[in-house]
Amino acid sequence: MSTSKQDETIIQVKNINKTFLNKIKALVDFSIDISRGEVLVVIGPSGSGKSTFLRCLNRLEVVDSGSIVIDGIELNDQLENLLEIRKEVGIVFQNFNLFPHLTVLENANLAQIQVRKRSKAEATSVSMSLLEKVGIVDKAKSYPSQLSGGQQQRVAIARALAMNPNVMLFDEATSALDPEMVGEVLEVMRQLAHEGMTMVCVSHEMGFAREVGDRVVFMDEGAIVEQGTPEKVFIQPERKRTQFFLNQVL
Amino acid sequence: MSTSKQDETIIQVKNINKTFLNKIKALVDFSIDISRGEVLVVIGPSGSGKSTFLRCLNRLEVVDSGSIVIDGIELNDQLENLLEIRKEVGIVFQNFNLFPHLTVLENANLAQIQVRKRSKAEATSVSMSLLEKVGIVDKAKSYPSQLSGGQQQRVAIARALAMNPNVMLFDEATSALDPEMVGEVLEVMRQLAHEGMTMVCVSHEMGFAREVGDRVVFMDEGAIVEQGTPEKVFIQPERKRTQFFLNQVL
Amino acid sequence: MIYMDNVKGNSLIKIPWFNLAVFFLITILAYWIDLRGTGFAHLFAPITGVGDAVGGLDRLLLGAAIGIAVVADMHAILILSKRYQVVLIWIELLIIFLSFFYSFGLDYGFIQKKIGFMITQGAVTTLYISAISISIAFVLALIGAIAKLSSNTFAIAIANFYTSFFRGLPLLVQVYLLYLGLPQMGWVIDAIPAGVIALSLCYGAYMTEIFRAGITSIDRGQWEAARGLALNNFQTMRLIILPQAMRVIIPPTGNQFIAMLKDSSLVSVLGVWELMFLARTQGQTQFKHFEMLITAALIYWVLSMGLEMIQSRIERKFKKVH
Amino acid sequence: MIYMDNVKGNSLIKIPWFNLAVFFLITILAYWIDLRGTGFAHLFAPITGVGDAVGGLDRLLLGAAIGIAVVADMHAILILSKRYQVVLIWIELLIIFLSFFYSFGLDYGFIQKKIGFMITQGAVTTLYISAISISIAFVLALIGAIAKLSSNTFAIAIANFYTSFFRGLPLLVQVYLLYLGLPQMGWVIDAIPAGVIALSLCYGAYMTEIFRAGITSIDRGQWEAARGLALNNFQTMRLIILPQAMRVIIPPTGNQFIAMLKDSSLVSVLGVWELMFLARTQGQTQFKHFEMLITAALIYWVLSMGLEMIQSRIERKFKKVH
Amino acid sequence: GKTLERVKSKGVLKVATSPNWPPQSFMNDNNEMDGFDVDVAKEVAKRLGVKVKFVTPDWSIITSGRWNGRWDLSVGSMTPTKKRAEILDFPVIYHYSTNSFVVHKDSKAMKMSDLEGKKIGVAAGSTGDLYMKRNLVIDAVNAPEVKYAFNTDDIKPYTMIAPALDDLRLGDGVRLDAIIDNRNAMIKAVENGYPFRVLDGVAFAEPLALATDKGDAEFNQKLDEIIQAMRSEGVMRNLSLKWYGVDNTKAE
Ligand SMILES: Nc1ncnc2c1ncn2[C@@H]1O[C@H](COP(=O)(O)OP(=O)(O)OP(=O)(O)O)[C@@H](O)[C@H]1O
Ligand SMILES: Nc1ncnc2c1ncn2[C@@H]1O[C@H](COP(=O)(O)OP(=O)(O)OP(=O)(O)O)[C@@H](O)[C@H]1O
Ligand SMILES: [Mg+2]
Ligand SMILES: [Mg+2]
Repeated sequence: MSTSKQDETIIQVKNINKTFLNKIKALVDFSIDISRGEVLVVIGPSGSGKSTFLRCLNRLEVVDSGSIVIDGIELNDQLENLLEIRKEVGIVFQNFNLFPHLTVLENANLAQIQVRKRSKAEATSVSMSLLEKVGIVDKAKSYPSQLSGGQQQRVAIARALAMNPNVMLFDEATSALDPEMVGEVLEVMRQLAHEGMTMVCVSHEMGFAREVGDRVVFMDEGAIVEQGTPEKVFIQPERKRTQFFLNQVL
Repeated sequence: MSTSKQDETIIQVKNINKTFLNKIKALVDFSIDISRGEVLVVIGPSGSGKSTFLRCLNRLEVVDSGSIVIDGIELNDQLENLLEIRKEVGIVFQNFNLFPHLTVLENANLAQIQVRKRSKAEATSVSMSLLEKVGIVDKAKSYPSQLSGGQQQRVAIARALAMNPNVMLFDEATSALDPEMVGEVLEVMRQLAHEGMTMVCVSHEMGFAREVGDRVVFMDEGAIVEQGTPEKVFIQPERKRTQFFLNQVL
Repeated sequence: MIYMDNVKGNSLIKIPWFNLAVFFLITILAYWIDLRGTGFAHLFAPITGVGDAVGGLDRLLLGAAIGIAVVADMHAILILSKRYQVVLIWIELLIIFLSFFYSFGLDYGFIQKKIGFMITQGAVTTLYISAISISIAFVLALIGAIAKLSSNTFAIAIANFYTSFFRGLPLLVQVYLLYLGLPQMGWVIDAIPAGVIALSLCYGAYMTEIFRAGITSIDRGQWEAARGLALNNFQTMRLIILPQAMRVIIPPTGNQFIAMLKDSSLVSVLGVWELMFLARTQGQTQFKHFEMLITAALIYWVLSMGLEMIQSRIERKFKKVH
Repeated sequence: MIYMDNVKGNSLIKIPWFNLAVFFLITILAYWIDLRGTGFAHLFAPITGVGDAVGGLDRLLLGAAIGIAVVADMHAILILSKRYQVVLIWIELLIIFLSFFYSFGLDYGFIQKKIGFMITQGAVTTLYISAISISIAFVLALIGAIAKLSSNTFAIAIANFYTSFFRGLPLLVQVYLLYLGLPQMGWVIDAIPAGVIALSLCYGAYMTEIFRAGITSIDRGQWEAARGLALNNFQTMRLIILPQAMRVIIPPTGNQFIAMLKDSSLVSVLGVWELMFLARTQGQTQFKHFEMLITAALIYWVLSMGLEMIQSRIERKFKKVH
Repeated sequence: GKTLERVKSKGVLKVATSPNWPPQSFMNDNNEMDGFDVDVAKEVAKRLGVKVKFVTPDWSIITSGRWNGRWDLSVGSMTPTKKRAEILDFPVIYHYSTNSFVVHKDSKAMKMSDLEGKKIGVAAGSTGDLYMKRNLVIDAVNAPEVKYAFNTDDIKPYTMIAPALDDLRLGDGVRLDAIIDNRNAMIKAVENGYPFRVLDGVAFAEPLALATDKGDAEFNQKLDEIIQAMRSEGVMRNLSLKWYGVDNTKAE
């Protein structure tokens, strides 16, 4: 992605801190602004706080301090704000969290019908077209336990996208996918980005980061070490830590 | 890995078939011989039967037909054979399956004490040295739910290795790991390979396959499409299907 | 279902010494407890050629006959398909039970005379009191469990008090308190409503704990996924958590329903003519109370088996795939 | 614990109209059920200045006093720390309960005279019969659940029959069958052993279902991981499955224990001097049996609270982190 | 008073009685209430000019008092003691019951004094229980004096008498040597095939009264009149002969 559309800030994160068990500092004074339509890729070593950051963005984790504003709405302890934001923010979890008692299609339909108040037929047509895009339309009637890892991950992606969110949070959204499939998912994501969707992707695959990212953020120990365009971060990293990390990459 | 030690067959798989729900053909007439000390990398699209193949190797799935012999022991419905084989075969699951009620250290110690009959002190020293190697020695007293995805995966690896198996089955063993960490795990695996451990790794990361594999098997729709040294499969693939698959790779 | 190891255990029954061992064990056991005089003697009379006669040989003969029968039976059962195996074993156990029973020498004519009324009046009353009560209890339990798991201190404290109080006091006392206590405040309540209220409150308290266990058994990830999709609390509970929790909730709830069938007999102290009341009154008049008790017991059992069948059907629905 | 949304609901109590609404509601309610003559009137006598006197104004005054008290109380409670909030609410509910109670005009002197014996003889007997029975039931339940979940048809059928039979028949009948039936076969059994055997068998059947639910609640992946590490069936059960299943098993097992305390009173028909037996017999001569029943009820409640405390301790141990 | 007004205005006399205490009151083969008490109640209602309706709450519920108009009268053969009179009113004694010992038919005991030191089953809290504990005071008017026939410390109380009968049925001395209870009930048991023998002689007799909820002197007065009338007209005697074969309406 090259066209950067830095016109309007949609996510504003200011000085957030998150500590687990009073000692594990997962996020330290973390701040970032994300523009509408931007694709942000977050990379960094295991345990550096990437997932925690994503989870804070729709308050699955509560920050200890700092503020988060999404689309002009403050993310605080007011239920209305929270539901409003969550409607617009989709998330794909690192371990998928599919609903095991529902079929693939029901997984994708559920929130559309309940939250977006779509009719069942309408929801099904949205779901089926997304399942088609990620290539598991033939598994629509299967249950999650009958799917392979990659198939589950694709269902999770389709389920989140079916809500037509403005912002998508991907936590290692392609880790269980083969390169072929990654290509197809990438295609979907590119399309979404063109349609103005904002995306925050945690990824370990540098190729992926390079391919889709408008901006790459390198995190370590709960803070941003370096950020910039993929070219800048991958090819001319400024910090020692970044250089060291990237040197390990195959 | 270049030194191929094709001297002795340790795993012999003959014409196994596995069908789910009477219609989904996960494995079709699948045969392969694996030599002692060999590192076999299995690649292929999502849903092609890679995990199913691994799971058949210690009878977590029962084959419909065909035979599997490991280290001279037939894998059949005799309990003694099965326990014998499982002692020698370690597995790292795609979704980790850590024991949530045990700490990281207890996870790694459990089978050593129960199955290998090691003393607690002995088991702990083995576990700690492995946790050290995969870089999570500081999380030894944490519970799985307190770990990041990559940390969990590393615990799963350490837990399996702690049993000193002759054969290790890795199902996407590095999917949740950042490149830096992959590098370290690779280091561990190389060492193990040198010590004569046989490994079967399912992977989506071609870099990984190239780096550690003695042989690469490309699967599609439950059967082997092509196999050979990484060089051969990656650089001069014979089959159209393989070429197509590899073209998608970033 | 226990995740099976896909291993056939060595089928014990094919090993000769196992069969021999079973035979001797059963024979000695049957000899020791001396089954002459029970229904067994009659069952085996055609083979052993003895009735209730006395003599050590008879006793041994009967024992051996039973021993052989058991071993033969095991082999016979294994020929059948799995489904019929279960049915057959059930029937056999029932026969054994009835044979023991036989030795009580009950007055079956008396039972026959009374059973009609016990069903039309007693069992019907029992069933409808139980059904109403368990329905109300179900709702109370749901509210109680959610209150206990909430973060509202008032809700937690009240729910805690509720479960402690209504589980702690004997149901009988609750029935008394309602029946005798409410009129003190100017509300004279009838026997059946008082019984239903007491049963509902008491079982609601027990089932609160069951629901609580069920809800907590659901993985945190399921809550997170539901939240991530902007479902509200009520939707999350109804569509995601409870359907999954049902697997854990149903079996102990079945317990409660079956137990309630029998606990509902406590309202008989208020003079309600339910099953146990009739059993006691009908029997005592003519000193046939053991007969009546057994009759009531069998009716209860039949009702329970009905519930068990319904339960296993519901369970199958909630189990499905995962 | 319900996974909380990390959202503070708008604290209702800070909104004036909510306080007003509560006040009017309580006042009207208190007026309607007319609390004069109950302990409440005495509680509020210093404020309202009336005893049990009659008159519409008194009634309204008492209602309003209670309304104000409730609202004031809610505010007072919120000042405390969470822990004390729960304690305080409990105490208040207890006072309300005792106030209702007061209207029964019980003979407290009589209770005082009898309570010592009821505890030393009655409660002790009840507790030890229950404790022995529940321990045996626990073992039976474990065996039963594993049998039911096994793939052995004999085991399944027998376990099925067991749970159906012993849950289906009323406990009273089981007690009788054992107590009167075993002597028919030459084994005269005492009251307490007969009771303990019946209780164990019956509760074992109920708990079988609870254990079954607990075991099936564990994810298949846990079995697979254990198998992958070459643990055998027994080790898997003991070290992996049961410790996790305990979270689901404990609450309904607590139910059973508490229920058993009271069901153990069925052995009183055999003349065992347990709590309920004493309650019934001590009161009967002087028609003071309501006093005795209440006393027994409170003793049962105290015992239950003890069990609840133990339960919550065990639960905390098994909950730990995940 | 209140009760009488209610009975009059509704035209129904609600009578609480036990369904399992033959031959005083029990449920007959047509599943209707029947027995001595029931006939007395019917006669009382007739003389009040109202219909009769029977309810069957537990003994413990009836004896808790505070009937709250759920029923008007108990015809339940209660022994009126002073303590009990704190809870219920006993307007009039309508018959007497006798208590005797029953033994297994194989027993060697022929008279009461043969039971010295034996194991006796009693209904807990009953007058029989108190008698065995040498603690029986029947402080009602006209109550006959209590004499004790023998001594034993081996008393086994039961919450209901039925299990005691079952225990005795197991054989002489297996679990019990004898039971003390209502003589008529014991005779009935023998008639119903229990392998028992009722010992000759009466341990003690007790007067049995109607019971009403506290506080309606007018109603009590009325009941007294009715029963006295039934006595003098010989109705009571006939009912007693019908159900017991003897006249129980006078103190022996
Ligand atoms: N619930 C929790 N309790 C305690 N510690 C936690 C918890 N969740 C996360 N942590 C810790 O916080 C740190 C950051 O975790 P996080 O999941 O954000 O890492 P990550 O960058 O996503 O890593 P990965 O790439 O391995 O998924 C880790 O050290 C982890 O152990
Ligand atoms: N328990 C099951 N029931 C039904 N179908 C199943 C089951 N397990 C696997 N399958 C199907 O079998 C096929 C092979 O699955 P498998 O898990 O082996 O794929 P995989 O190669 O590991 O894919 P991935 O790379 O996505 O993990 C898939 O189509 C999957 O849907
Ligand atoms: Mg993560
Ligand atoms: Mg897989």
